[in-house]
Amino acid sequence: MGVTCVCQVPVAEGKSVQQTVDMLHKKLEQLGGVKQGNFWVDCETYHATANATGQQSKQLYVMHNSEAPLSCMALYEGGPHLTADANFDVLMVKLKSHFQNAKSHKVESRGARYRYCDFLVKVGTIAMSSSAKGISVEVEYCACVIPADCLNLIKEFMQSFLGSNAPEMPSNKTEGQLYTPVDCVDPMSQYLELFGKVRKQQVMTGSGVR
Amino acid sequence: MEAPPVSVMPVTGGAINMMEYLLQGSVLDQSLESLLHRLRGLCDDMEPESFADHELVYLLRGQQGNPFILRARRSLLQPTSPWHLRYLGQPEVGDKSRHALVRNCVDVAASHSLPDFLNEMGFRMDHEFAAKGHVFRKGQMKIVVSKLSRVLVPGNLENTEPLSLSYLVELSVLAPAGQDTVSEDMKSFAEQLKPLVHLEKIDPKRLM
Amino acid sequence: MADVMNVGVNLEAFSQAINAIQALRSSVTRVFDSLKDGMKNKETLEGREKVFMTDFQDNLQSVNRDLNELERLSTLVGRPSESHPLHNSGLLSLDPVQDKTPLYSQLLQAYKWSNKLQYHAGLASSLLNQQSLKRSANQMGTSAKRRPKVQPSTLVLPTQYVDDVISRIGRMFPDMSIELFRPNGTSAVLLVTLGKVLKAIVVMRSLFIDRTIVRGFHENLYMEDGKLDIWSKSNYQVFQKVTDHATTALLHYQLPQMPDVVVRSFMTWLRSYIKLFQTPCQRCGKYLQDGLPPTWRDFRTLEAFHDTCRQ
Amino acid sequence: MMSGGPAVRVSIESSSERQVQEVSLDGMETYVPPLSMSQNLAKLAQRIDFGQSSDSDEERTDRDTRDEWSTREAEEDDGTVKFQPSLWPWDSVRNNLRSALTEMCVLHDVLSVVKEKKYMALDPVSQDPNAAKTPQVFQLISKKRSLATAAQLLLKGAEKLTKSLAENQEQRRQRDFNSELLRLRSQWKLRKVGDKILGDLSYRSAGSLFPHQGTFEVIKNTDIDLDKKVPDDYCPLTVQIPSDLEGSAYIKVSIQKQSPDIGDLGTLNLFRRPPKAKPGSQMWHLRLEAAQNVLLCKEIFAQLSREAVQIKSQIPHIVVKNQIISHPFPGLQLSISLCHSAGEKKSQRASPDRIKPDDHLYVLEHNLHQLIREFHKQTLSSVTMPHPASAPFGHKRLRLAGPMGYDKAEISSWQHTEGLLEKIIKQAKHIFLRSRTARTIDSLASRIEDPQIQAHWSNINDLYESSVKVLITSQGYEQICKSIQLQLNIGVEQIRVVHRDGRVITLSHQEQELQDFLLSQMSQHQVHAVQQLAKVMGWHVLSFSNHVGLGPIESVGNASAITVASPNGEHAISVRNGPESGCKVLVQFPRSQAKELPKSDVVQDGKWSHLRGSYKEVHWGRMEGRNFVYKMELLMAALTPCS
Repeated sequence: MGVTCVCQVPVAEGKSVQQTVDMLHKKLEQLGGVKQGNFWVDCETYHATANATGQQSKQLYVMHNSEAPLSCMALYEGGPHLTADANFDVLMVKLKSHFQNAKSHKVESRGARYRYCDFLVKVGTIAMSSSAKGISVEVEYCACVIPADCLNLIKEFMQSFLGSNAPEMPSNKTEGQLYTPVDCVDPMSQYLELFGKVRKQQVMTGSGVR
Repeated sequence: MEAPPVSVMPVTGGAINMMEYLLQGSVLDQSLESLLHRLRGLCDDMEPESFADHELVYLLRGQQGNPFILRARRSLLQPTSPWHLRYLGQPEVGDKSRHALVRNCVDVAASHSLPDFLNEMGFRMDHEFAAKGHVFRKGQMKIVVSKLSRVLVPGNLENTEPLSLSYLVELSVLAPAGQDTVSEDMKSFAEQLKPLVHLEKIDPKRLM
Repeated sequence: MADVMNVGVNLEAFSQAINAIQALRSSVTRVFDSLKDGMKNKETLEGREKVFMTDFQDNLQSVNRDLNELERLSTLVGRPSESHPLHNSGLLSLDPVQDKTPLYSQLLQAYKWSNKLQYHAGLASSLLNQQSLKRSANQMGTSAKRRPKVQPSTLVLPTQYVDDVISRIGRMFPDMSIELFRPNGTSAVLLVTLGKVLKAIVVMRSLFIDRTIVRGFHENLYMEDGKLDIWSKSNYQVFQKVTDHATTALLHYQLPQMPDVVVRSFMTWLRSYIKLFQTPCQRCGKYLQDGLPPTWRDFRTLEAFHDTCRQ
Repeated sequence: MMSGGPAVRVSIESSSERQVQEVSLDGMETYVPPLSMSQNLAKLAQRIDFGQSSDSDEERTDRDTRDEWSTREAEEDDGTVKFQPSLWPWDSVRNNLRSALTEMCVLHDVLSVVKEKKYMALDPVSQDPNAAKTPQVFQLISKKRSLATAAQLLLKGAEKLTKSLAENQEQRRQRDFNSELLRLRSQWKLRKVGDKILGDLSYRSAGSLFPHQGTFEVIKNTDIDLDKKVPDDYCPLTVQIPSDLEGSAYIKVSIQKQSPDIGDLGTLNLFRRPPKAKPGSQMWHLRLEAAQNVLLCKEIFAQLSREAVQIKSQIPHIVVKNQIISHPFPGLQLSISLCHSAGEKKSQRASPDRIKPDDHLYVLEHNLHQLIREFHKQTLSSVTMPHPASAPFGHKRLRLAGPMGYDKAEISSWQHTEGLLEKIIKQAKHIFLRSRTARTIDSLASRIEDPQIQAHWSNINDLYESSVKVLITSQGYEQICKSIQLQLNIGVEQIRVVHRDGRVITLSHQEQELQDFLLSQMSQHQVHAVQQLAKVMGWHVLSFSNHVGLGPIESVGNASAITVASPNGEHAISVRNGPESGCKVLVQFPRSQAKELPKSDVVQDGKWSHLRGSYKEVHWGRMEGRNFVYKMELLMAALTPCS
């Protein structure tokens, strides 16, 4: 696992989500990327039903990544996180009296996985309750584990196929995180942040429509 | 490059509805050696392995009903190996003909951030202890002979005090629900350990 | 003074000796003359032979006599004095006709020149033997006598020495940690960890680097059985490329006489990868080309280039 | 002498007739008191050795007196015999009679004296220790005697020992079944089934999954006539081995260039001599070991043939009878065969009519054994004890995968395990490639003298990889001509060449590729050498090209060329060197030196004469010098004017 950067790519003017995704695929293929199967990332939200102390509880997110197929990541926003094996899902079922799955909040991103040299690029469609809400692009530079080392490199690469849509980096990392080797939770927290953003946009546009 | 085959399990899932079949007993410190000797002869051809673990028992109290118990255990001998988080359900009632205690069981291997995370989830540590002993294997049966010690200062594993003058002997099998034949095997194995140790079906509820 | 006196005393003997030589010469000439003339015309064949034989014998005896005489005289003459710095030629200065023929002064001049020439040739040869113009490590200049002194065989060095050299090099670079293993007998295997960028496995034979493999910082170094994996290549193209370049560097840094210098320069070169992902190419100014960062490091300036940008 | 001096008093003392008993510290001498008459007699009597007489029945006094007499008589006799030779035959009888008479007289006298008791009384006498000294001879004799008895004892003991040893050997010869069984038990797995004793020689406990039972039966050897002498190799215990494991077997691995007729396949039958029995090991042990080896070979072969059928390859693997044939490279075949000789009839087919040179690859055979054992070990070690102990059984890596977040590539790399056949084919490929590379380099090095080619093989090799450094140099110019240095990493399918200038070239398994590449490198080396030489000599490089586009086309690689100008620019040397066409050297002279150049009307100015003139080819073959670079140095030196 290498340094990862997850960002949202806006849907091109006058195009559908699928068209924009196809465009990105084409660009990647032109660059020399090779399609290597598919990927998906999903995120489930749990609420604590009752809290003994009575204070406002945070939401627990349980995420899965096809890149780490035997793992299950549990995160609190800005809080501790846990990496466990797939049995954690079973445990969450056992815990259903204490933690309730907010089915409607399930977000996932699915799409194609491209390899280009040591880069792994995943272009996904973000879906909330099976309707496409946006496009996510994940770029992973597998050869390096220190974010600070290869930020410029990743940036240059993203600019090469995203153009002006390339994000400013680093997105959400503290100084300390920049210089420590990344782990498998890092892309998950980025996705979590992205999903949160998309959800907010959804709420805003939704409210605007209504 | 060919895409590696994604031949792994579905993303959500894990092992479904596993059951633990359990027989328990205890042996005095003096007769430990002869028990180990017997086990070495009975069990699979492997060097018996000793272990030293630290177990933390967490409780999550809801508004109603019993608290939810989770056991988090880590190895002291192999500090890099993952934590083991375990949920044990209530023993199945009925069916007196079964020779072993049967209960639902969820085993999760977790990263080292487990204690923090459990705290964040609302779990509180109830008690902790250290277990040291030997583990044997016979087919799918696991035999754990362990000495339980009280942790005197929370978190300090240097300073422990044995709970009793005997060793806990546990014979367990993990199997999907409904495979009651394993309890037969367990029984016959337990027979072979007699009279060194009497492994019995002990309902923890009776002890409470 | 004594020399002159001596010479004076011996002059008599000299003249006698010269006379003796002349006599010897003439007698020898007579021998050959008689041989040349052959047998004289006499009545009988026997008479002819007899006369010829007696003549020949007489001639030879006179040669013998003259030779003996010369030998006797030569002992009288004695050895010429050795004290003069120019040996016999120094006697030229005694030549009374010196004013007419400047032989002696010319001789001195010649000696002076010859000395100078030798000196300058020595200087030149030592200069020429320096690296830049040296054609071969084997034969040039240095005489065969001096060769064995050069170095015994750098192929067999005590392991302790190798350890010392490596640990000294390790101390030179704080951001580089070098661990030494000996998994296969005496030949060392170094595990070089460069910052958090890469790990290099360097297989040595005594102090010569046999081969090297570069892998990513987070890549697995050990095989399932816990042994150091010194064979399998990196999974990442960057490090495969760097491995190739490192192999090139091994071919480039070669100095069989001073293997420790080679190891040091190789490590210095390897250390320039500490900013593998952070340095743009010195030629095109970009980070990436064909999906790879600048993997080439110049062997002298250590500047970063893309593999395709380096020429 | 005494004149004038006082008289010296001389005291005279009689010499002491008595013995000094002791001298006390103050000088007093105490004397032994003189013996009284009877004491003296008693003492004298003690001197007589009574023990010397041989007839014990006689009375003591009689005996000793008579003895004394008899000795004296004997002496006298001796004397008469000496001086008077016997006069008549009855002389000795008369003498004896006379001596007997004397004895009788003496006896009579003594008895009468004793009877009278007037002169002599018989008293028992005390033994004086001093007097009773046994003579030295006697001591010697007694010592001898005691030594002899001791020796006898020892000898007896030794005899006993040897006897027991012999008995022991005898016993060993007819070892009893039970002790034999005990020995067997210590080395092999045994169990009792019914009234039979069955043993296990399979590798199942070591992790083998081969379905063969591998049981042998232990039988008590009773068909021996105990009355007859037992043969030396008799053993009361025999083992019965399954018939298919009898004999000896091995796996033969070989690589051949061309494929033999398909009809030949599957009949390969080569046998090795069975190993000589080690002294001290039992027959059954040898047989069991041999059987176990047969079993292992069978397992290897079964595994290989199963994989050969399963694995798809471009040219399918052929499994015929006891042979597996695979084609690692086109035109090359790897054959793995199970050679099993069933015990007794080995002599029948031991010598096939055509004995081929032994192309058996022992390394691969050994590796096959190693691989199957690794395979066994894997099945065993896949079940490790969990830590912490409460965790379920399972593979350690899988347990780590979840919490460590292992990615897809890593997980799939575990799942992909190579079979025995794949591995051995890969190894065979590598071995073949390596040996051929070595051969190619060596043949080139021996064929071509200039430039020289050197190969330094790495001292550590892998099963699938080895490397060699190839240096191309010119003799005498090693220091300046080192631009061509290559590292060849020989893999399984291909050879990766890393060039000193940073290029990486991948060559396939074709031999020609490597050879052509090396040839072209050697040709380039010459031109590089000229370049380096020019630097040393102070010449200027005008042009340099590794791949010239002009001139005749080379069949191998490209020609390379260089033009260098002398330090003052008057002369220029142009070299073109092709791997096939060889080298061509041209020298350009200044215009002024060219004789045949016609005076032109147009170019008349003197300055034009400094222009370079025409080229002339150098008869390179006739140049002096031991190699190309040396010749070039001479040429440059000749063209450099002395200033």
